[in-house]
Amino acid sequence: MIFSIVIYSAPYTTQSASTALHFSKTLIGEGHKIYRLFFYSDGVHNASSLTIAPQDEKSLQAEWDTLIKVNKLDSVVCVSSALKRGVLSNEEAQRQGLTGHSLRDSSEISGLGQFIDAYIHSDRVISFG
Amino acid sequence: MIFSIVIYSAPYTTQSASTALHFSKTLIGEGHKIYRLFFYSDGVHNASSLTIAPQDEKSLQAEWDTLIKVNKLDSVVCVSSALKRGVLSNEEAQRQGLTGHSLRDSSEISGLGQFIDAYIHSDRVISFG
Amino acid sequence: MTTLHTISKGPSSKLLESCLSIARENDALLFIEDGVYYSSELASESSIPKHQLLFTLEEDIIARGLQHSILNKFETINYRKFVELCTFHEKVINWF
Amino acid sequence: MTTLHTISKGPSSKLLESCLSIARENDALLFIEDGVYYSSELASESSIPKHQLLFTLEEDIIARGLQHSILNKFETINYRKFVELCTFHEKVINWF
Amino acid sequence: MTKPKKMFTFISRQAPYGKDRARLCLDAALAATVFEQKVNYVFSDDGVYQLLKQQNGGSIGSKTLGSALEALDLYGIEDVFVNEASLRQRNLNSEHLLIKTIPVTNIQLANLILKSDYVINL
Amino acid sequence: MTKPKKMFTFISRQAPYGKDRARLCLDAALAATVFEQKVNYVFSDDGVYQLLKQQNGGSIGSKTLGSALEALDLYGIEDVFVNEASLRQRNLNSEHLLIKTIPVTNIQLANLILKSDYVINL
Repeated sequence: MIFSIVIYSAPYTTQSASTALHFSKTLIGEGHKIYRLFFYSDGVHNASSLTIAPQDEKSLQAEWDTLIKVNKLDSVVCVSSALKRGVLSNEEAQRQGLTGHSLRDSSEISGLGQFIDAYIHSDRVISFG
Repeated sequence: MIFSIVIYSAPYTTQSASTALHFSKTLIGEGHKIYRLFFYSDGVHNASSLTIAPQDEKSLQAEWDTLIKVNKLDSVVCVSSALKRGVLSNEEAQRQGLTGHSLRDSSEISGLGQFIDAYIHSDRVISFG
Repeated sequence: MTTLHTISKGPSSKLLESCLSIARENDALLFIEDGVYYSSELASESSIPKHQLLFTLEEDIIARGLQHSILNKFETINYRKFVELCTFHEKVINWF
Repeated sequence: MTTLHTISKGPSSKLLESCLSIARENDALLFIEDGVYYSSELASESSIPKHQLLFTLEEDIIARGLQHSILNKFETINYRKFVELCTFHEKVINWF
Repeated sequence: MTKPKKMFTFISRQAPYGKDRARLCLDAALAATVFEQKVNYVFSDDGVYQLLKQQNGGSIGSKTLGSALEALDLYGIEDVFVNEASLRQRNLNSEHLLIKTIPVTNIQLANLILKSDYVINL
Repeated sequence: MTKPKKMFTFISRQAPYGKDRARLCLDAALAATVFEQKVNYVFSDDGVYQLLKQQNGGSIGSKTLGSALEALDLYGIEDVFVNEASLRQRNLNSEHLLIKTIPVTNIQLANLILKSDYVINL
């Protein structure tokens, strides 16, 4: 079956992003397809490239990054959520004259159209918040 | 009177950071002193330098920045909260080989000792979460 | 020796119940953010405290359109009075 | 045509009540994250749904030390079964 | 021949201002209209507080959500429902409400969800 | 002559794992011990779930909070209280609990707060 996953929460502060990751890994393990990961609201922090995990804890951001790259997933962060939270692509950071980009290259910034599009093209959309 | 303010939440996602800012401005307007602002957990995002506010909205991060600088406030972000959320000083970003720093220069990174110290040196500590 | 309690979530949380279980009769309660719904006649299932002094934050009330539905037991205050309450009471406990 | 509802907050939220007000009798409910407290005999004030099929997520139960207190009406499942439930039901509604 | 429309139902259950969830739900629904799908919008639980008249987010430095709700109509979302039990529990009636909504019972809501292809529940 | 100790009381009201609040409260209390202050720690409301035996955060990729609570004793925090009403509401008794705690009533808690110089409520 074709799934999409929507993530509304940042790593660490609540468990939801971790649950979403675990669920997504299981989906792939069971042979299902993921049409898109969509990071909305605080969920955009899952795609941050600047985080440093504590030595004895996993980096959720690095795990998402690996999952996306290994399985060539389409991963989108919501543009309006991302900009006001400081999750910026290289182009956006340069355009604004800011000190660096903060979005992992495994995700791209786009609009809510991609959120709706995910529903239309998936058999199931599962949300974690 | 001497106050300290503790902020547990990120801007935008909940109202609390905005309330804390409004309260802090009023404190100063009423002639009270602020010993320290302490940003804990998701609160560290208030000190991010990479955010871009929507055109028709205020930047809470810029307002904190101005408040801190104009009133020469002591503003501390919790180190363990900040690193795993990608709020990094210039030194820390360089040490980790990351693409840029993301902490405004009006705040400094330090440990929870500064949180306890704020209680000991203030008449009142008000928390916003 | 009295305490000011601030409550910043609405009646669909159990925040007020938790607060009241350990608040004292002469404490004061200030409702802010979504907590201001507690001070409105438009709140579901809220049981208004019997003893404590009750305050509610004007700015949050106006934002939410509650200005004409505030219950009599509540005094509507602004941020300046919020600050003053913090100085008047020896202790402040924030519930969020 | 049945729906799977996931509930991811505990009894101190009003999430289950909201869900049950619009869930149908032959829907299924899956409790995850702090929602698993609903499936434990150690939960306060939780009213267990009468009609729906009830599932609870093993990984979250083990994390919280609830493995010996799960109520009989709940079937404990793992992530693979969670995925399977999502495919089995025509619709999934997430409550958080 | 065009593809058959799918039915989206958005359920907005959170009060405005305290959290961003009410705004997220509205923005997503407006995005759906661009795809020319059937869009329903439901206010339920604390979400009915979004409908109160005389909101003014400016007093807390926020945009006024109540005004933004008028976009539902502008974007062609006509089927805007409100859970009548949620209204009743909050001593609210249609006179309190900022925009025109269709009161529905829990059973009607359950049926609406049954008919919907996609349910976004925030 | 040393300065008189101040009394900190930490009230931990949230269940573990679902949110980070339980962990934040613990970390702050441990930091307080470095300042050689009097530190009380109170489990109340859903916070009593932190005390359950046989937790294993590893199953969800998290550190086990229950084990971390043993640090309270290691750091010299001896006055660890539990709200007995919160236990009772959850059908819990002392046999369920991982570490030694002192059961207190709501009135005793109110008095503890009254005596405290600083109350951190998470």
